[in-house]
Amino acid sequence: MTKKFETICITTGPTEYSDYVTLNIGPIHPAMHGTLRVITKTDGETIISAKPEIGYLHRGVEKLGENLTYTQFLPITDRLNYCSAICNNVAYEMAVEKLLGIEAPPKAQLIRMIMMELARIADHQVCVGILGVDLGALTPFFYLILQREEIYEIFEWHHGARLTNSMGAIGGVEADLPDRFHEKWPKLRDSIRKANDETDKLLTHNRIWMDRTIGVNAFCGDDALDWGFTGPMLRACGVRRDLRKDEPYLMYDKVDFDVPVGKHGDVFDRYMVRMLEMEESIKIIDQAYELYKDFPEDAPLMKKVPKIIKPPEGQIYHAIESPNGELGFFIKSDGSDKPYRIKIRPPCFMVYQAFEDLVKGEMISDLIACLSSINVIAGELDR
Amino acid sequence: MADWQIDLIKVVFIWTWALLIAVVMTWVERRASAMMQDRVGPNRAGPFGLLQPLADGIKLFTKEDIIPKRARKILFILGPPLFAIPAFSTYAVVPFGDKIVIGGKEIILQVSDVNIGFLYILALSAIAVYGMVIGGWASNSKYSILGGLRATAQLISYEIPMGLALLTIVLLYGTFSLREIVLQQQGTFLGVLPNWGFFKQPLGFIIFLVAAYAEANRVPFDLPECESELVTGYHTEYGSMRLGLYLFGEYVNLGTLAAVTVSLFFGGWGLPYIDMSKFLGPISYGIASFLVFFVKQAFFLFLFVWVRWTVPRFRYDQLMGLGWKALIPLGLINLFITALLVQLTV
Amino acid sequence: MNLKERVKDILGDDLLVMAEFRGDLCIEVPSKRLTQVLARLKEEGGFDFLSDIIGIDNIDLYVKKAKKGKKEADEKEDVVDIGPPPPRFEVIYLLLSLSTNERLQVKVSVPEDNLELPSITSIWRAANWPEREVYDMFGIRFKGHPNLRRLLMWDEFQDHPLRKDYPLEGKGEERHLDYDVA
Amino acid sequence: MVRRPVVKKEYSLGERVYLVEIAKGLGLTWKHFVFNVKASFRKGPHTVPTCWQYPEDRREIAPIFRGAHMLQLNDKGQELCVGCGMCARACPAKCITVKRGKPAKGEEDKYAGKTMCVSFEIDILRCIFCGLCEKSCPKNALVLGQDYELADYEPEHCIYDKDRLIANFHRARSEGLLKPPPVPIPVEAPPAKKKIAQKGDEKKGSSGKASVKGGKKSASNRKGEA
Repeated sequence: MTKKFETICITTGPTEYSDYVTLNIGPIHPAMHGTLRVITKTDGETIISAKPEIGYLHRGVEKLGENLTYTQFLPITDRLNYCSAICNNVAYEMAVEKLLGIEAPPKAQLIRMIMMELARIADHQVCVGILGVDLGALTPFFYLILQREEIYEIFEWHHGARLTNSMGAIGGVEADLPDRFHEKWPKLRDSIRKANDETDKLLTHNRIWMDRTIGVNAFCGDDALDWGFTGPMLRACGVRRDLRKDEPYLMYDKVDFDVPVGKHGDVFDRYMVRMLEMEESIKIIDQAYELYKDFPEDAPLMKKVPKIIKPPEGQIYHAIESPNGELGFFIKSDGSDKPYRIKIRPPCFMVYQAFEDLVKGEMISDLIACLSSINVIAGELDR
Repeated sequence: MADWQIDLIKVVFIWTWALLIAVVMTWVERRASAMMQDRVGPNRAGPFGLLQPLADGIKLFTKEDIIPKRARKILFILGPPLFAIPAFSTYAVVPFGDKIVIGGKEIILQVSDVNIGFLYILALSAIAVYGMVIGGWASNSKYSILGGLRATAQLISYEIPMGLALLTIVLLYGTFSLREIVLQQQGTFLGVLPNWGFFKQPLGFIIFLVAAYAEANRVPFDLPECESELVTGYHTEYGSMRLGLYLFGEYVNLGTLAAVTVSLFFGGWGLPYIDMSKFLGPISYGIASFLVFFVKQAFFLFLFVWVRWTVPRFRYDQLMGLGWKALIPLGLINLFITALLVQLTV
Repeated sequence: MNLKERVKDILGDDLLVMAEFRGDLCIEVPSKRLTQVLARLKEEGGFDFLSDIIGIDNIDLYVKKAKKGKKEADEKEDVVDIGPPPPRFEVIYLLLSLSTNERLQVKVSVPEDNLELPSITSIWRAANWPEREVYDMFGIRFKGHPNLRRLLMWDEFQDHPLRKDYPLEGKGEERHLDYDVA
Repeated sequence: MVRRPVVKKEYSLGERVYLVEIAKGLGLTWKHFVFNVKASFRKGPHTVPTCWQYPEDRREIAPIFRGAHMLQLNDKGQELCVGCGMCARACPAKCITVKRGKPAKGEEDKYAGKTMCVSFEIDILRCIFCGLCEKSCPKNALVLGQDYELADYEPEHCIYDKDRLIANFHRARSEGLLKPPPVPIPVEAPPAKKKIAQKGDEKKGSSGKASVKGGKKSASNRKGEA
């Protein structure tokens, strides 16, 4: 039990002679999003090995889940991927609904879809913006973040919070689409497209950007599957897999959209996949909004669920396509009002474990680019 | 007035000018970048936030001065001044105006018209690298030393294309003195174009400008301090006014490079097509020529800021590749052609 | 052929229990045959994607059952047999078939006196960190794992926090970093 | 060793020479620069689109925003809270403590219900502003207001007692920032076959009033008032 495993520590003073430099990047470093740490061994600027250390933001979310009721756990899910909290909320709500054997009313499903796609746009905007910042182009970040603010305003008027949304409840959503959405969406759609265009103009065809991203930590599709990649990371590698298409949930089977796919899995493809996905999300919102308009104003938004939720004994796993990939909730219930075990399958956990393979042989600058393009969110990585 | 007194006044003037440019540049950098990024930027200290650099200066001065325990103390202290002083000194050979006649005495608006002004510029820009390397080495931090190493390699590599670009100018005008070069750039050639180095040497200008960006460590060549990779590179461990000197030296450096660019490629103080000395009095002509020079310099200073907030940065190997594989061959070809043309026309 | 029959076909005797809940199929296999079963599911069943590995501590389930049994016994004034305690831990492998989009939960039991399972990192490299996490949180060792260190907790941490007997607010452990402050 | 797909870099001529695309980029930033410089000379506090000059210039906060808590009074000035402690039970952060009591003799008309809360404390430092307390409140007494400036120098000041919560309400009322009354959300009738049926007494709680959030309608009402 008490067997000590090899511990990694920073050694100072005389050490054995080595051709390589150990460079400890993080946990406090401007490019380490949140609190990540990578211990790299470099030969000059080339990376010989890179060992990610995680757990600096470990808050015991799963243990907390075992001690909170089903309703109380909902706000905790906000704190997983804080860039797109709504996706976590909906994923959790849908998992519990599956456990209960119910399904949200169709209008609520459409509202969830619209909000989730907005959250996906916001998440991708942050990811692309940060990728630019880490590669030295600060300006696109601000063009993108301005649009994110507008999206957050819609969130605020829908359920009262901007970042930690806690949207909806188990069984549906609690509010209809706000007036703000009806007013803003046509304008917002154009301004999002404009911001994306500007980012595209500043970056995509710029030779410096192309050199920095094309061919940088390219990854094979079957390797990616072996490592458990999902989401944009996998699609950039050329594998067409999107849970919205493959295992349709909510009403994604009723809308028409493409799944952008890359080719080489390099940073450029990941960037392009994310940029194109934003466009697809806009398309989805438009179609979902059209569907939404068919419902009367007093169409049900909630399924009738008891105030104290006590699902029957059993275990389920439910996954949705979050902006980073497959976000799954495994819930085992013992029939009481608290989940017996909650396991979250965060998308970037699986991607980040392949980090050494992704960056080996590349340079320090590429490590930073790789990290930003994965979009590792410490909150969901460490839980 | 004795000559030395005049010289002293000129030195004080040029120093104040250099400092002022650096101070204002910190403000311009912030405000202009903010405007380019749909932000507002610092606007609380004074009107339009103009006193922001002052506030920054006070902050830097009053901050605790920390020297890391395992740092090489003497070198650590020596680093920032070594970086800032050469930047200031380069101004000595820059002709910032034509001449001014006060009390019958003709004063040349240049601290010293050395006949090897060129070599002086190159030599001093080479010294500036010591400031970075020493600072990076003495900090005893891996990020710092990586920044220092990058700085060395980058500055040494980009001095060559810069030198090559300058050589074409020397070939063209046949002198090492900056004042002579500026004088020769007045007037027009081919009837239409101003007689500027930029029109005679467009390729040389581009090479020089790129090399100047690299020498000044600006985006897209800011690898030595590369915020997202090396924290802040060679001055990671510095704080208080030592850091201030590094930051300040960078802007002084920008001013110098802009001034050199103007003198070599854009006709210095002269206006194209117009000879100001004909219709201006001796004193007002001196002032006007300085203002013309300043406007041109200001444009290049703004260009530094403008480019910085538009492009991403290079990777280390790409930077080296650009320097050695693109700029140096181009510079050599340019030099060869210029030499040929000069030989044929003379 | 539906999923159930296919799984039955592929596994044969290795299939101990098969249960379905809300459309999620869960099978139990003997822990000794785990690697072979998973390899066969990957090769023959088309379950070529490992989604996640989940550890579960079953002790509270048994405690609850025992309490309920005792209550019943008190009411009936009779002995109620609640059976022997189940193996304390179980580990669930979430598999996914990319071609048919079917998911399968493969469960193995791990008794408390033998906290060891074969590592499946040779089948899916994706099992690397999830196995480390299960080790970290439950103390189940994975034989053959290339780098079985703690993942989320620090290396000197003694307990396994997701076990049910670990208190929610911790035991007051602190991480002491031995920084060289010479 | 890591396998890496070979990526062929196919650049067009314009991309190859750097300068064309950089010039395009410079044009774009220049456009923004000119626009914003013009905007910053306009009169008014909020001219450059992104930035709110915070202390003077404030964003419009949604009426359903989840900010600082307040304990509401009804139109007669009676306290609505009956001290039932539902909020304390619903709180995932366990930051609410409520003590229930009976109003003293002669003070009954200060309270809307038969019981009242003797003390009501919210630890704002623990609170995660999820709004579950608000949703669980049967009397709509505890709501989350629009105040978001909650920083303080002393941790003790961050424990809001009953007086402070009522003071919050008074302030919000004087500023016209009260939360709109909850709108019942349309709930779908349960299907005939109900799998989740547990015990009879739990079904009672699940009527439409479970929600507090103002929807579309209430939001527009709020705007009209302001």
